Amino acid sequence: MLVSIRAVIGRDLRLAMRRQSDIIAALFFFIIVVSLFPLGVGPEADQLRRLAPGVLWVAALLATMLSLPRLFADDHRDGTLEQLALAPQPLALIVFGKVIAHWLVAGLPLVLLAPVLGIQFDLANDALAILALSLLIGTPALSGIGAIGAALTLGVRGGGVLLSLLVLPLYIPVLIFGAGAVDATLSGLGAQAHLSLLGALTLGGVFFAPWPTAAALRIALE
Amino acid sequence: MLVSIRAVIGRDLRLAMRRQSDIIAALFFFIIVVSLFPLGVGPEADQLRRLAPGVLWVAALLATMLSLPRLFADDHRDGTLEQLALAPQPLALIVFGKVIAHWLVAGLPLVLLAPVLGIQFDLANDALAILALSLLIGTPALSGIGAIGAALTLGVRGGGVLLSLLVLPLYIPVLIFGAGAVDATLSGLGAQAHLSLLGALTLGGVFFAPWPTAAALRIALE
Amino acid sequence: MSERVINWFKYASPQTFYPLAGKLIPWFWALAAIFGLAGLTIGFLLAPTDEQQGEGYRIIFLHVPASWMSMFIYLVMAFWAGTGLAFNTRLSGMMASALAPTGALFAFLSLWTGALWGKPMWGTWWVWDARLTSELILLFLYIGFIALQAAIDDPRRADKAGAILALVGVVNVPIIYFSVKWWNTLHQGASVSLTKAPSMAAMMLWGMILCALGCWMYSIAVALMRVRTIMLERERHTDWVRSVLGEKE
Amino acid sequence: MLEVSNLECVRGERRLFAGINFRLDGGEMLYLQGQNGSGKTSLLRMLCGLTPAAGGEIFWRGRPIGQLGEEFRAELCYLGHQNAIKEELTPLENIVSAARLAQETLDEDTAVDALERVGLRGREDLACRYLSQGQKRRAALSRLVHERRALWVLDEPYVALDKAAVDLVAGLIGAHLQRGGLAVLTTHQPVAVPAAALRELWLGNGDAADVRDSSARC
Amino acid sequence: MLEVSNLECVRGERRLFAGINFRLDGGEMLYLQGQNGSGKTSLLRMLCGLTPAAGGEIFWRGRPIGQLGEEFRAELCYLGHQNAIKEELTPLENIVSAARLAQETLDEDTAVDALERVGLRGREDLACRYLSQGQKRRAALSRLVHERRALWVLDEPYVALDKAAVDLVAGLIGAHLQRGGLAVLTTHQPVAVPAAALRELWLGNGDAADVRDSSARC
Amino acid sequence: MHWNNVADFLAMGKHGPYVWGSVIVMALLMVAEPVLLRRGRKKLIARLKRQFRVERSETPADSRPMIVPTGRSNT
Ligand code: HEM
Ligand SMILES: Nc1ncnc2c1ncn2[C@@H]1O[C@H](COP(=O)(O)OP(=O)(O)OP(=O)(O)O)[C@@H](O)[C@H]1O
Ligand SMILES: Nc1ncnc2c1ncn2[C@@H]1O[C@H](COP(=O)(O)OP(=O)(O)OP(=O)(O)O)[C@@H](O)[C@H]1O
Ligand SMILES: [Mg+2]
Ligand SMILES: [Mg+2]
Repeated sequence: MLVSIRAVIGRDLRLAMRRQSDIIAALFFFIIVVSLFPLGVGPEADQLRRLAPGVLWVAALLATMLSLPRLFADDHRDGTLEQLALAPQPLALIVFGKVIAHWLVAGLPLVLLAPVLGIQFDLANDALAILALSLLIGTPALSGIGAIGAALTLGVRGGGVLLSLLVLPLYIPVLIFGAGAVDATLSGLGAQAHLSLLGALTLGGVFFAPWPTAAALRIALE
Repeated sequence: MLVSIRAVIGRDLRLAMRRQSDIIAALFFFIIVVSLFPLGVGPEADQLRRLAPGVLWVAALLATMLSLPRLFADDHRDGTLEQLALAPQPLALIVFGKVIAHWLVAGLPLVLLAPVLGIQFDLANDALAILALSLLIGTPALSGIGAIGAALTLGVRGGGVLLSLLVLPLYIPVLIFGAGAVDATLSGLGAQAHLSLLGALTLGGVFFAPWPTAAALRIALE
Repeated sequence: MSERVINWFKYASPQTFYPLAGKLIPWFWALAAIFGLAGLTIGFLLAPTDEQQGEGYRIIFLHVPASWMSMFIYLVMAFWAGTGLAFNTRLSGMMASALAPTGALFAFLSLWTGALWGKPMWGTWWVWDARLTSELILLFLYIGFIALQAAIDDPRRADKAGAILALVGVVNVPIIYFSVKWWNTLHQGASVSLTKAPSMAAMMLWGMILCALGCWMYSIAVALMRVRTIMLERERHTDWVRSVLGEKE
Repeated sequence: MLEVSNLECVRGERRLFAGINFRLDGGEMLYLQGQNGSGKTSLLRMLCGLTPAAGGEIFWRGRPIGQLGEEFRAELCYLGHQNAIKEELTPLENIVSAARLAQETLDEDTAVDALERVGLRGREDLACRYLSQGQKRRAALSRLVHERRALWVLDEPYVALDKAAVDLVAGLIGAHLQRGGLAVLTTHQPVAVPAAALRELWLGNGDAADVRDSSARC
Repeated sequence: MLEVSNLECVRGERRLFAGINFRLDGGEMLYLQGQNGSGKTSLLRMLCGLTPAAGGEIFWRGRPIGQLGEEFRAELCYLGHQNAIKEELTPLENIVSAARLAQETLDEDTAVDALERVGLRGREDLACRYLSQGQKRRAALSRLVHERRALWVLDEPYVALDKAAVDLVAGLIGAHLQRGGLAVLTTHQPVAVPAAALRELWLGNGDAADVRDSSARC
Repeated sequence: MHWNNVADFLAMGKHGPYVWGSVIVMALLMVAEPVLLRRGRKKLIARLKRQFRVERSETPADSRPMIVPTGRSNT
């Protein structure tokens, strides 16, 4: 079981490496959104600091969402998805591997980069730490929930928009608790509560999501 | 000549209609980005009003940029681009048609929607008008400049990121003059100067861009 | 499949359900009108003023039924979707699709009346409070369900894909319901519960319950109307649709 | 081992076929024929369990494939119209990772050998994007060289291949049948599979009323 | 009319062919043969002016195609491995808009007629996504029914087609040749084109160092 | 009866716009839904009848695939 999850992760990571775009795309988009804002809004430190958690989390959310349509689309187009569906192990396991690979490629870089970008917004050290931590805990949920949406809209007319429509409502709690955690730190309250809720969302998202995703994929292949 | 431009525009619009996603995607993305911000940042009217021009223009820019990779990619993949390159009229003309279609699909809806979203940010009427006007003048430049980037990165490894890298620096002037125009209105100064600069960028972008784009496409097809 | 199961599924076949639904619809309309009028009479004409909230509280007679229905319809929709996925019955998917727009309507009304109530009571149209947010998510789920089904041409595939979404979204309903308990928020807690004695005046309670019954009957009537249309559309190749439409000539 | 009873296929509002019955045992090959759009691909996908049948049942070793699930898939090798080749990866990486996903062990030497057999020597480390159409198909088919699963379902395997490659693939199928394997195959090119116990199945064209039931041997 | 002198093709670090010479006149067809990866597609794309040649020249009516540009393209019809069919559009929309882009006038009736000729009757209004592999290819080839440009360059047109469709396409090519047109064609399936003045060109396999530029007539 | 006069009833103790805003929107939508449904149903029935009429003028083609077991051969 572990072996086949490893095989999926390995393959997806290698593909991402080969294409490179996937890794950098999310990251680059994140940087762009975050850096364009001070440009459009003006550079007052106080205002920027208050904006920071919101802007960073919204940017992370968008960056993850944008990479979702390709999660299964490439495999669908070139016939690999059929092969995966016909593999002897449960499809949900393979999906689990793909979710993890997606997070490693699209989520983890954001976590690592966020503190650096946070400095631009003049955030204090503890807020930076909580920012990174909240992203670390929260982004896997984005990948997990997103996988369901990506599978449901696979090969469907108007897939991209529909995907956002399906996925965004489910992302809102993550956004609220994530940005809330940083906000709470900024205003001197503890971020504990927000973070544990975020953790619950992630556990639910990552471990529950592969099943409906696998079912949706089978439907898409019919 | 007009006939063949019309044919290109017609075909691209019909495709967009069929997929629908393309039209709504940019629009929906625009709405999402703009509405998520109050969610992440907090709903103080004064702060929101100051943020508005920046947020709206950044969102418009991102929305346009996101639809760029598909400007030629679909045609490339299924062999239509070869047919276009082999058509008897100059490729630049066809590109011109595609740029216009792209703007009609990805740019115009933003112009129409922006004032409505601006109301959420509690903008005054004159600022709303200038916002829409600046978008109307500025977004064609985004499509034109974007086409060059899309053609240069066609079929290239890591195309998406590369595209943003190439295109963004060229977009920043548009962003600065566009958001600047609205800012100027908000602070009581005239937006005239900003708008005419924006107009110059657009004229340059739309009429000059098809030539390098066509050349880049021929290279991509080799 | 055993005899008994087939019998059980008899009314699950569109061609027997279609005329049955047709006969039931007027009755549900009548009940909806009776309950609705009674509830509104009590709520708007007879019930006394609330001490804290003044007359504004009367929105409760619209807000609470709408909110309840939005959640309840989602559960029923998910139930049908789930049975459709499990047993592959034709009717289930149609029922789920028929319920969604009505559910979306009530979710929207819940938000609308809630917002209109919030302005005088809390001083704001909207806060990002757990209950309000989760109710908004419910509306998005309905819209997503409708949009997803509309985007897929093949009705069987559309049913299945929709069912998965509906089932995934079910987690949201308990969150809406218990959010006031789990997080302390601006929104009011439950005042009607099965275990405790009701904490509001009997008159108000009755008004609310009658209005809710009215909405319930309305939902059934509308859903039946819609499911009949969907049946005609989807089963247009079968003989029974031809004969149904032929007779009407 | 593979048995199909009363299979029916409906696409959109069109009934492609109905009442399909056949039985295939070890060493036998089913050659599925029919015009474009007659439902060959659809039938193959049903056999794999990818598409649910509108009616009828499919049995593998006497049990319905729906019940068997993973057990059945572990004995199945499907190759569709699409190559299932990643353009970014090299042929070598492609077949190694495909094998790993199918829970087989394929060491690098065997893989290189398979690629050499299908004539991709010297191209092992060239990204598949640069390969010619036929070379891509060869890369996809190189899976068959060391494939030992019992049931092969191949959808037009010969497309885009040159004569030499077609013979090679036919030889691979023949060897598989002689090992006691089963194969289901569609193709519009008449190709002789060596030493095959052949069964043919004609699908009529769903459109036309003129269903021809002629059958030819090849 | 079409003349090629000393053509050379280099891909990556591999020289696929060199020293290719031939001349094709009205009513003649060039049948390009060679193993997978021998450079057939590359040669065809050079003939169209899509890929620049590493060496040598291509003349159309006595003038280099690079100089002619649009004039040459106005007489050229190219059909590649890819179908150039939009999955979202129906076959009808596809060929009408393709014709419009090629600056031809194709009214709806003619288009419907062309689709009927290639056996897509009843599928005119079904999105191409739902078509079978062969039906997609047929939709792409329906362009040829009313095509009157002089030079047809077809890259494996018969792929995925059934017997009837192959014959139909061969017939279309034959008629084109009889009208005095030219055709350049690759295929791995031996198909007889009726009444064709045939010339054959063999490309050696690029792997081997021995680039053969033998040419034969049949 | 709780109210003294119609004006009071309409004013709803300063909360008139909010209360009536809710009532009106809710009533409108709940009337609109069945009306739209009826209209949609009529359109559908008209369309289907048109289709049936067209179809009756054509004869449906029946297709039956043939299975030809060819036995063993050694080609
Ligand atoms: C947009 C804003 C609002 C939304 C989305 C909303 C949503 C809901 C929902 C989903 C319920 C049903 C859950 C349950 O029965 O426990 C509910 C019930 C209720 N809401 Fe709201 N609400 C909003 C605003 C308000 C406001 C402003 C008030 C009053 C100040 C209010 C008072 C109530 C009351 C009293 C109940 C009934 C609780 C019970 O008796 O069980 N709501 N609301
Ligand atoms: N939604 C739909 N509505 C109507 N017809 C459909 C729909 N989807 C698929 N079809 C038809 O179903 C058939 C699918 O055929 P399939 O792909 O199985 O053919 P095939 O025998 O493999 O053909 P080929 O030889 O071209 O590969 C096609 O005729 C196609 O037109
Ligand atoms: N960058 C590269 N490096 C090395 N070889 C390359 C490179 N790009 C292409 N090739 C080789 O060039 C050849 C291209 O062949 P082409 O597509 O013209 O073949 P073809 O004759 O059309 O074959 P098929 O019959 O398979 O369609 C292939 O052999 C391919 O491996
Ligand atoms: Mg097929
Ligand atoms: Mg080729």
